[in-house]
Amino acid sequence: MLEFKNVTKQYRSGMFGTHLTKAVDDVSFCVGENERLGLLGESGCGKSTIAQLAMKLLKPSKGSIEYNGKNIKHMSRSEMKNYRKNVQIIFQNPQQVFNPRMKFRETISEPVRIYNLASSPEEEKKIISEHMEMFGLPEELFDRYPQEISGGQAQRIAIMRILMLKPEIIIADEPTTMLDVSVQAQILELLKEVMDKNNITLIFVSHDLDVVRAMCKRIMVIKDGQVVEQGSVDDIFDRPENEYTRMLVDSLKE
Amino acid sequence: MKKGIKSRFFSRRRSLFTIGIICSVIIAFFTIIGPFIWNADPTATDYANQCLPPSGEHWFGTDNNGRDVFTRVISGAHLSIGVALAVVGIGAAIGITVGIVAGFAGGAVDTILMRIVEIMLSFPGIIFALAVLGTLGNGTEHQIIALAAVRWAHYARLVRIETISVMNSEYLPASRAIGNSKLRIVFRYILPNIIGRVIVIATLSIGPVILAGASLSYLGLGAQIPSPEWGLMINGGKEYIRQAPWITVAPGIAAVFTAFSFNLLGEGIGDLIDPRLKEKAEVD
Amino acid sequence: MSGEPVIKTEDLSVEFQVGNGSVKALHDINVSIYDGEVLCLLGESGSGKSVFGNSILRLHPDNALVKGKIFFNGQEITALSDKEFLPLRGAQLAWVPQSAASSLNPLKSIGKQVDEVYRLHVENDKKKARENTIDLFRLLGLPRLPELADDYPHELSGGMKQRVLVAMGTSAFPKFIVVDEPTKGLDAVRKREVIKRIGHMQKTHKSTMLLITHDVAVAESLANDIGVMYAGEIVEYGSKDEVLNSPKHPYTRGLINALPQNGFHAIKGFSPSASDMPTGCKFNPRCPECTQECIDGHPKLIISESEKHVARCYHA
Amino acid sequence: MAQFIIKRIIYGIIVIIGVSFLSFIVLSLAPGDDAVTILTHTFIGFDDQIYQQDVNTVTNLYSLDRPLVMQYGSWLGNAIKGDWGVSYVHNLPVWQMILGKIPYTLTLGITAFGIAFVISVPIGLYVATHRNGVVDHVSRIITIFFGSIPSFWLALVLILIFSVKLHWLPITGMGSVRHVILPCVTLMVGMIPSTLRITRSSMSEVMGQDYMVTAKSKGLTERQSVYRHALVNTLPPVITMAGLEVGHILGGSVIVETIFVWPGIGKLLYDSIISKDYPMMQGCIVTIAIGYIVSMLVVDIVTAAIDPRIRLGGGRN
Repeated sequence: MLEFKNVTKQYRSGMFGTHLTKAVDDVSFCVGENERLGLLGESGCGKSTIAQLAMKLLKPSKGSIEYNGKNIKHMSRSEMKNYRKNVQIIFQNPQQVFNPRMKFRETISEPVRIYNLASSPEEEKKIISEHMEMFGLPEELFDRYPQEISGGQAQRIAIMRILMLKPEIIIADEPTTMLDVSVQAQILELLKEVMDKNNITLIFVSHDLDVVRAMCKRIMVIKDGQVVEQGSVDDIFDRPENEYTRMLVDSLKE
Repeated sequence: MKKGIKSRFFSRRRSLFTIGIICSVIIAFFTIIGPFIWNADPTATDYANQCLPPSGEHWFGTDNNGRDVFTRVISGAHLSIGVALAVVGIGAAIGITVGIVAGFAGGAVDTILMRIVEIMLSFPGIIFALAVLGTLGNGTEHQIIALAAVRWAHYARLVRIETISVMNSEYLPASRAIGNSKLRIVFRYILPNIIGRVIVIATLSIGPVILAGASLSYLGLGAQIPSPEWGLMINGGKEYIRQAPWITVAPGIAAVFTAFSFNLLGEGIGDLIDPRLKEKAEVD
Repeated sequence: MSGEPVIKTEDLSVEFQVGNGSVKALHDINVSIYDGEVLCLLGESGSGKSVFGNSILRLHPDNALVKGKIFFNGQEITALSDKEFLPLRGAQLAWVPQSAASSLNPLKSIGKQVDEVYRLHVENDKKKARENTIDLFRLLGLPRLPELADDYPHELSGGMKQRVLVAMGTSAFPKFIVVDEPTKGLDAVRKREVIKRIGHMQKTHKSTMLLITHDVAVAESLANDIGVMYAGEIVEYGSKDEVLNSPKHPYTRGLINALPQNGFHAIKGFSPSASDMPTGCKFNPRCPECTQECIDGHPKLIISESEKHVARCYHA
Repeated sequence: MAQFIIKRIIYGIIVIIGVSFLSFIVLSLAPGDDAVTILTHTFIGFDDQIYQQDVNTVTNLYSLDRPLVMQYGSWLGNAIKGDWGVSYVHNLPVWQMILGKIPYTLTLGITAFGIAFVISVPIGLYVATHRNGVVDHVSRIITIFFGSIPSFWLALVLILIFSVKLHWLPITGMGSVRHVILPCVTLMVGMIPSTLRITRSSMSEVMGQDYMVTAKSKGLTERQSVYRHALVNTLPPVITMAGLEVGHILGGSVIVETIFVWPGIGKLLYDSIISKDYPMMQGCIVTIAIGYIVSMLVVDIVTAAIDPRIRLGGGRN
């Protein structure tokens, strides 16, 4: 479904703009139907950049990203809209991801309006309240601003909003790093349940091995923008070939 | 009860705003209702009682042409304030558009627009006014164009800074990811988050614009002789400063008081929306 | 567990004046930390653990009201005036802040900022101060010494900034250090690194430490005693092994089961915000073993010589 | 860092050229024929009859009939070589006259700014650390009041009080220090509000930062943590504002210099407006623009020197 072909993303910096840093260096992989792919690596290894490249929030310096065979760079407006509907992202800082001046009533109804999923206001209300119950969110959240709610609730709203679009792929960019342990468990449980019920493909970006092990079937280990190893969860945890992966896995077991 | 009123109106955050409102109401009274009460014709000359000192009958005395200074100041008020509000309105409209486009588009567009803004900012306003008034002829409409032509750059620069801070926020990429169109992002995400600051900037600039308008007229570039424009009156009274200082002083006080109340209003609004002033309890 | 405790608190509570109401952040905390030992306050955001750390060093904003007593080496420091308290802060009582990213002065080199503490409280000698700083950096495993000392905060990664703050806190060899969330926002590898270094530092200097964290792994590897905090109260208190291996309070059990390695069994509901606090036992809306008793009464937490491992719950 | 400065210099040059081109267009729009102006000023008296053929000879002499862009091109070519054209009125090279005037404007402007800076920065710092005290509210009201006074009116009032009524100070002219006082005070009053407001807001923002709590936790007294940590962080925005104010000195004092007959660039500009001396006006405008750009550049350099994040760019670790 989604394929990266030798994608590179580099930044110019330094005194005269001569110094090149490669955030993502010649990465290629593809994600099929209903797959659970984990991107594992230390902070600053470029895994978040890959997520943003896939969401077309960043443009690749080299290589291409294709969705169902079509390069997302040359997509027309309507194709792009469809791409946005099918490929959604969960960000790391739930509270900072919402417009501070917009009450949740509007933030939640935004996806419905953009993709006009509801023919009439009543239908829109129905969809929204359905989803609110499913996610256990109280109605009184509607009149709240992002700063007024907890991280856990904000992340739930983010996932609910995405689910309304019934996407094919969800990219989770370290969704639980900023959350407390117990809240993290709730969100991951919720995410797993949503994935299984609507058989959505997941690309899970994280630096936490336990979380990745619990959520994903296939894992790609990333170091300094390069994929150093790729394989199923068991291969990576029990029989790591690459010595960087071994170091990463051992440091967990200590 | 006292605590109620005190805290509601004069609490730390609201005091400037309240005083600003009170002064603005006074000005509004004089500007709108004033001309009906003191309805003597501000331009009619009456050589019988020239240069009378301020008295019960002529609060601000009379000028060298025997006209009642107080009436002229009142009728001049809606001229100066009207010009200022028009200039701020037009200038802000252009400035906000340019500022948002520059901040939102970034790259080459931003660089070009900002160079134009810098050119306008480093260009002495007086010259621009001269050229505009010179070619189009004097008069208040042209004075508005002359002032607005310079003022918009001031707003554009500040709005661009605010827009860029919104562009660098975390919720902006999220708004693009969910699929918002560019237009929707500008109106639903950028504008609501900068409008607070923009209102403060605009209100704080009304005072200076009034003064700029008065300076233009003072230099003979704005309104022309008979009209009761404050700058003109101050210039007119210059020669008589020894024997009839009130001719110059009175319109000046009116200009200062008007500018002062708009500045108070601007600072007051600034305090209201300033997040730092809200008491917070960091409970972690 | 010998002799006079370095830090002892009696019925410590903290309230914040907000608008015309007040928000209770901390209620009657009674703890004692003994010389050379580490008490770890384990709790989630909003539990008031950082508020406790701040109140020991009086770092609260001015709208905070601190009630109750805090003893440092037997002396009641809450009774001291600000002037009398000043010599203690930084010299005897040190603090390692939570958000490393914004807790360093961006315009000064990290070396200077750490030297400052040594020169203020130990000896105002530039060379000695810098030597002490470099030793501390080496102890904390920072690379590229000594040039790194002249670098600026924006040039360092999150983990490195965190270790600079730890160095800053310990450079005047204080008797007691409050370390607030040393591993927040760090990835697994850097977290392990910081934990190892803090443990090593604590053992070599035998410093008494209050460790504040939401991460059970940190508590497990560094703490002697653990106090689990929830909604401004200590709900369980005891030695590390007792609390982690045989937790008495349902919330502690929930916390441990929610860990990834224990299979992500989440606690249902959300932790209450300070403004709408539930009545009775604060955990009752989320507690699986909740009875009518829990809703009406408010269970006490009594730490005594005989009973070391206690929990604030009727069914403990 | 160097890349940052070079970019700023290039932008500065572009802006100066832009300003000169804009002023060229703007001045050509202004009423009146250049040739007539030259005739009236240099050759014959004001009210004498001007003959058409005289106008034509002058027009070809100064080649005034060429299209605008060509005229601008030749002006720019000469300007770069240092020849800014000749003043219609005084028949002296423009840049020579401007050079003569610059010291006057600078002495007036710099002293006024210096005093304003020395007054408003300490007050701003004090007020930011003692927020909402009496001093805070009083100083805010006064600064807002100072910001609402038109400079030309203030000048007249000062003259009225100190010269007309009290005879302490001379109204116009040059020479002793007493001549400088009134124009200086007028300018200074205009500069205090912006500097004080920026100092106050920048300082109070810095006081709210986390590293100030860290400073407190190190055992520094209130005073020590302000001097060692807060001050340096407050400087960048204050310096930027100072740069803006200095930048406006050259252009801003047209009115004050006119009223107090102070022979600076402002007065020169005003006189050239009245006598439609276009080359001189063009020269003054470009000088003022250069002054503005140079002060902006100095601000960028000083800010980069203070703030390592700009100076060093990305991190090495």
